[in-house]
Amino acid sequence: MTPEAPLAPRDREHALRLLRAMLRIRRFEEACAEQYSKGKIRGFLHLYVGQEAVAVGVIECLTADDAIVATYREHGHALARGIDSRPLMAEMFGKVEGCSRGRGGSMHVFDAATRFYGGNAIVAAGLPLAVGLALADRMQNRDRVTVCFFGEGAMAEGEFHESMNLAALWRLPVLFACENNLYAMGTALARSESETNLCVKAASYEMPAWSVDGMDVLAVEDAARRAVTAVRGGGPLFLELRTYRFRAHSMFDPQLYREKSEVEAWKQRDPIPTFVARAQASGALGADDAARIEEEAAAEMVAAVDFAEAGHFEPVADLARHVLFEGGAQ
Amino acid sequence: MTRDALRREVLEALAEIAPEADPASLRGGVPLRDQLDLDSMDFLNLLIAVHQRTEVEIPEADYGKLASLDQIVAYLEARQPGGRD
Amino acid sequence: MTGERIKQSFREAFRQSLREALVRDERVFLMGEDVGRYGGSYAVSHGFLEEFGPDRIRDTPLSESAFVGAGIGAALGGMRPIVELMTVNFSLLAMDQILNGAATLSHMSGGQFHVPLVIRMATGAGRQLAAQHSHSLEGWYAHIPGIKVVAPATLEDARGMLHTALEDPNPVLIFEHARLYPVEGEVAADAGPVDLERAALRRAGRDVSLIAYGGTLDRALEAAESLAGQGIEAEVLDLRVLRPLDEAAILASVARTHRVVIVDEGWKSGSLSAEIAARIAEHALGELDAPIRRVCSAEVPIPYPKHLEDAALPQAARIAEAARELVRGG
Amino acid sequence: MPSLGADMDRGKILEWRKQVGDSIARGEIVVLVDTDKAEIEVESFSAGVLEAILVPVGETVPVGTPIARIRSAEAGARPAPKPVTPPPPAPPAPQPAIARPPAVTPRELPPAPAVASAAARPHATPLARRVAAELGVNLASVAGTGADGAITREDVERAAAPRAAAPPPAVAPAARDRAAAMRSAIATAMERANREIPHYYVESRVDLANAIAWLAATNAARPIADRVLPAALFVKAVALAAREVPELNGFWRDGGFVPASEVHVGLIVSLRQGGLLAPALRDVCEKSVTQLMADLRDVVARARAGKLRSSEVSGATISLTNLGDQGAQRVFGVIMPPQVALVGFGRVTEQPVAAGGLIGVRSVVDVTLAGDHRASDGHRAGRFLAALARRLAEPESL
Repeated sequence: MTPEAPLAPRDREHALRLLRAMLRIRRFEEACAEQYSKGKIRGFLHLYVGQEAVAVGVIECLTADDAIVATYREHGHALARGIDSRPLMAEMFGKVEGCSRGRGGSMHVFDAATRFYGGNAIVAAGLPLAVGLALADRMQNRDRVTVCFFGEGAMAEGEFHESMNLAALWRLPVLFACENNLYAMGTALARSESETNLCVKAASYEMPAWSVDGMDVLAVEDAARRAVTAVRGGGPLFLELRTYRFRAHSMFDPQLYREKSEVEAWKQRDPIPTFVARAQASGALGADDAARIEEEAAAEMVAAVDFAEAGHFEPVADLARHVLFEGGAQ
Repeated sequence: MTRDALRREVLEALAEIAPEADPASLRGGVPLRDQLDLDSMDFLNLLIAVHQRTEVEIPEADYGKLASLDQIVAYLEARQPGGRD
Repeated sequence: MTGERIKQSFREAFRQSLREALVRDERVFLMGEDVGRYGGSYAVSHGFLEEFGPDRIRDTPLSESAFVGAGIGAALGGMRPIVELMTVNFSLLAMDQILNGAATLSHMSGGQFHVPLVIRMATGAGRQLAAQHSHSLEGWYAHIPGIKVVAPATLEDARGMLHTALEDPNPVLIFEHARLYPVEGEVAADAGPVDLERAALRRAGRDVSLIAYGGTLDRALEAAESLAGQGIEAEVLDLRVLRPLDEAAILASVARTHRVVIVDEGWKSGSLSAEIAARIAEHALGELDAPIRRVCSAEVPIPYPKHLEDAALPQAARIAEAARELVRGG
Repeated sequence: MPSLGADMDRGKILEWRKQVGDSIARGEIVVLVDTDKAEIEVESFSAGVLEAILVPVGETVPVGTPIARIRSAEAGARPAPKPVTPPPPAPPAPQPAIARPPAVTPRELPPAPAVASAAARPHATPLARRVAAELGVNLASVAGTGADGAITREDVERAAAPRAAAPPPAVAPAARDRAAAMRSAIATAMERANREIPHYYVESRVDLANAIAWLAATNAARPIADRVLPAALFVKAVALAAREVPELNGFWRDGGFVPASEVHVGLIVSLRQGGLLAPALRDVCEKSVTQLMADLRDVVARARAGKLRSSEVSGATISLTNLGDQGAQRVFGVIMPPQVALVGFGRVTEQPVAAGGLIGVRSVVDVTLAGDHRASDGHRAGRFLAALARRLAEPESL
């Protein structure tokens, strides 16, 4: 279902908040690319450039008490959820000041304070976790929502079908947010799924499903607000967010699986400049707002890199800490 | 049991504890521990064996009266049903 | 302790401990295939659906990965789930959730999250269920840092381990040997929680140590009896806890008898018995008056016909023979 | 040369997309690089003018090597970074190994020449090696009867007993061999003990009034087979005292004292045919006096009947000899290696004792401690005897 008239920001404060959130993600991811090429960030790195509108639009509709389960491409969700860019960058550098003490790295960002239950390097492995969190809320009569972000590639995993069925069978408050960026690593959707209309898949579990333009942050927010409202205290809902990643699947794959022209075409619908144009047209943003926020975001990420650079490596003596729970009574 | 039967029982018990003891050469009136290599453990085991064979109760206080073979036999005889003492 | 003792089967003992757990703490709930309406494939949760209702006795679809993942999520969400995986054979479908989820979350999140989850599963062979239903994989799980693994082999442990496991802030796996369910014995009427750290000496003996756990304890005791008839006094040590191993008890036993036979229903290569033998060789070499012997399952898929299955499994006769060889220097 | 992948450590320049003097915008592709896995377009993270190309096409350089120089534009779109206090010098972050290790594929080494023949290193169990060292037995001369023909401890002990020269007393031949074997095994130990262990002796007179009274009362209420001898009290008291003075409870091995975690008391038992045996009562602290008495009677009976298992004759962490039975007033024993202490009990006698200014007659026993001066000293021995006396003064607590 697509909204009739193109949406506009409610007010200036709303426009500034959405723009700042998307720009911070974009600059953070570009800083990561730069630090990766300098060898400061190692291992795997999956960047969110191009899909910012999805994380920002959906997370804008959550309360502080809701929960998020994400994937290995979770920097954007972490920043949108409120995790500070300095411990997040320190985590990329593997420093003990990182949000997971430097142990998780890019694919395993965790934050208990904001109920951010992590990245996950196993495709679809987060779905059962989200189902469980929602089950706990249902059994303890808490009006909380658990949002589970995953790529369309996860839909080929058994855990996707098992989780969707379980959530629908037990009417659990889970929002399944599928970021359909058309490519599961190097495999186009049409070459991995017999049914490429993802909402039809959800329907087979008697689960309401909507498809949304994932490049339009206002459209995402509008759909997400209605979805979260339906899920809170109710049953699960499936949201397909059609989006596109401008950079490689992970650092520097040669991207032979897609044409340059396709990338350029999608770049014309870059969620940030398109939003700025619309916000300026509606009068919510002034001419120099974008440039100012751009500067603030860039400066924030320089500080984040400095913080990570100044961080320390965890002492080897702590290697075995937290294998088991160290706290007191729980 | 007659005196001879009692004497035989005691000697058999002694043979278990001290196989090298030659009953013929044992002198009845001399304390056993002066004739044989018996420590307190052996002596206790001897009294236990005697008690089991003759069912005569031997309180610890009476140990002193049982140093020689004759004394043991006399002690047992006195405590036979219908015996003296 | 009233000191009164009752006659009880392992099935009844497990049922009683489960029922007491559900009564004691309303956060506790049971989830698994056929645990509700059917009363449990081994009838351990018979009658629970009527007593506790469908919310706390949850039949699940055949989705091991999803409902084990959901168990992890619910534990994170404040519940104390008991997930029943019908048998260790089906746990293979949930291995990723157990290893990459439950076991790793605390360490990888820098200690922010811990998973107070209990997973129960039947294990072992001996009932002619053939290869796919007769595995003994405790050793695989005992290999994983971040979880505890226990194997009740006596009625006291069948009554008491679950209670302690539920109070543990870390994931605990309880392996119930399938052959034990119908076995009856005497146990204190008010048997309560037991420790999950120490091994237990089940039989004293001077000449050789038989180390066993779970379904092999009765075999070891049987072997010890037949050895006694031949003037060989065998000590029998019940491991009880497979991770962390009670190394001190193992080494003390070897120091007493200087000869050891380790009994393990797993396959010999890379088994738990291999780990125990390595620790003895590392820390008690000077105490060994004979080589370490292991009696395990033959390295074959467990065959269906009884005579072949019996030949494959570690039996009392083979244990006694190994012990006699060590003592007599045959 | 940027790091372009998790497993990349060098890159080859394939094509420069920009020439010296060209202006470059952020994110613009500057050069095409081959990373052994793929050809990757490399973007520039800074805007400016390409000043110099440092690595020509076709050349391969390790990751981190500068390949070009860009003069950043003055009025660059990027804001001049706010004056940030220079971050404290970061600890030397582990630099990715720039120099590539020479690619050496391990060759298969020829099998080492056959190890010296078995004779050089006899096939013995670790425990047998240890006991052989203790008893000074040369393993090469011992025949193994253990699993796979290994030499076991029993083989070593048997080997430690050269045939007794003296004509054996009239005892059954099998028993004669075993007795002779054990007697000379202990003889060797005694020689070694005197040669190596610097003995010191400390002695004290211990009041047994309470102990004797307690024994009388206890035994009066018991059938003869369950009665307790003073020796059982002595064993328990020695164990409890030994636990209080750890320097006396353990072994002297490889030039150092090895404390024992439990207390196993070795009993010096005289054999009917002469000679000694020292079976060990295990975990004495955990056993009741009644249990100890039963163990005592069992061990002594089996020792004298030649039915002791070899496993019972070792493992003692401290030893006790009760020669008072034989009338000796005081005992100065020889420590059984590798132990480090021997407690000797003399005869229980009634002696005049002054207490509180009054003379009284009380049952007493002279107790001596023989200690290994390498592991402990007179001060520790004194504390041990004091603890022993305290224990025997409260028999009900034993």
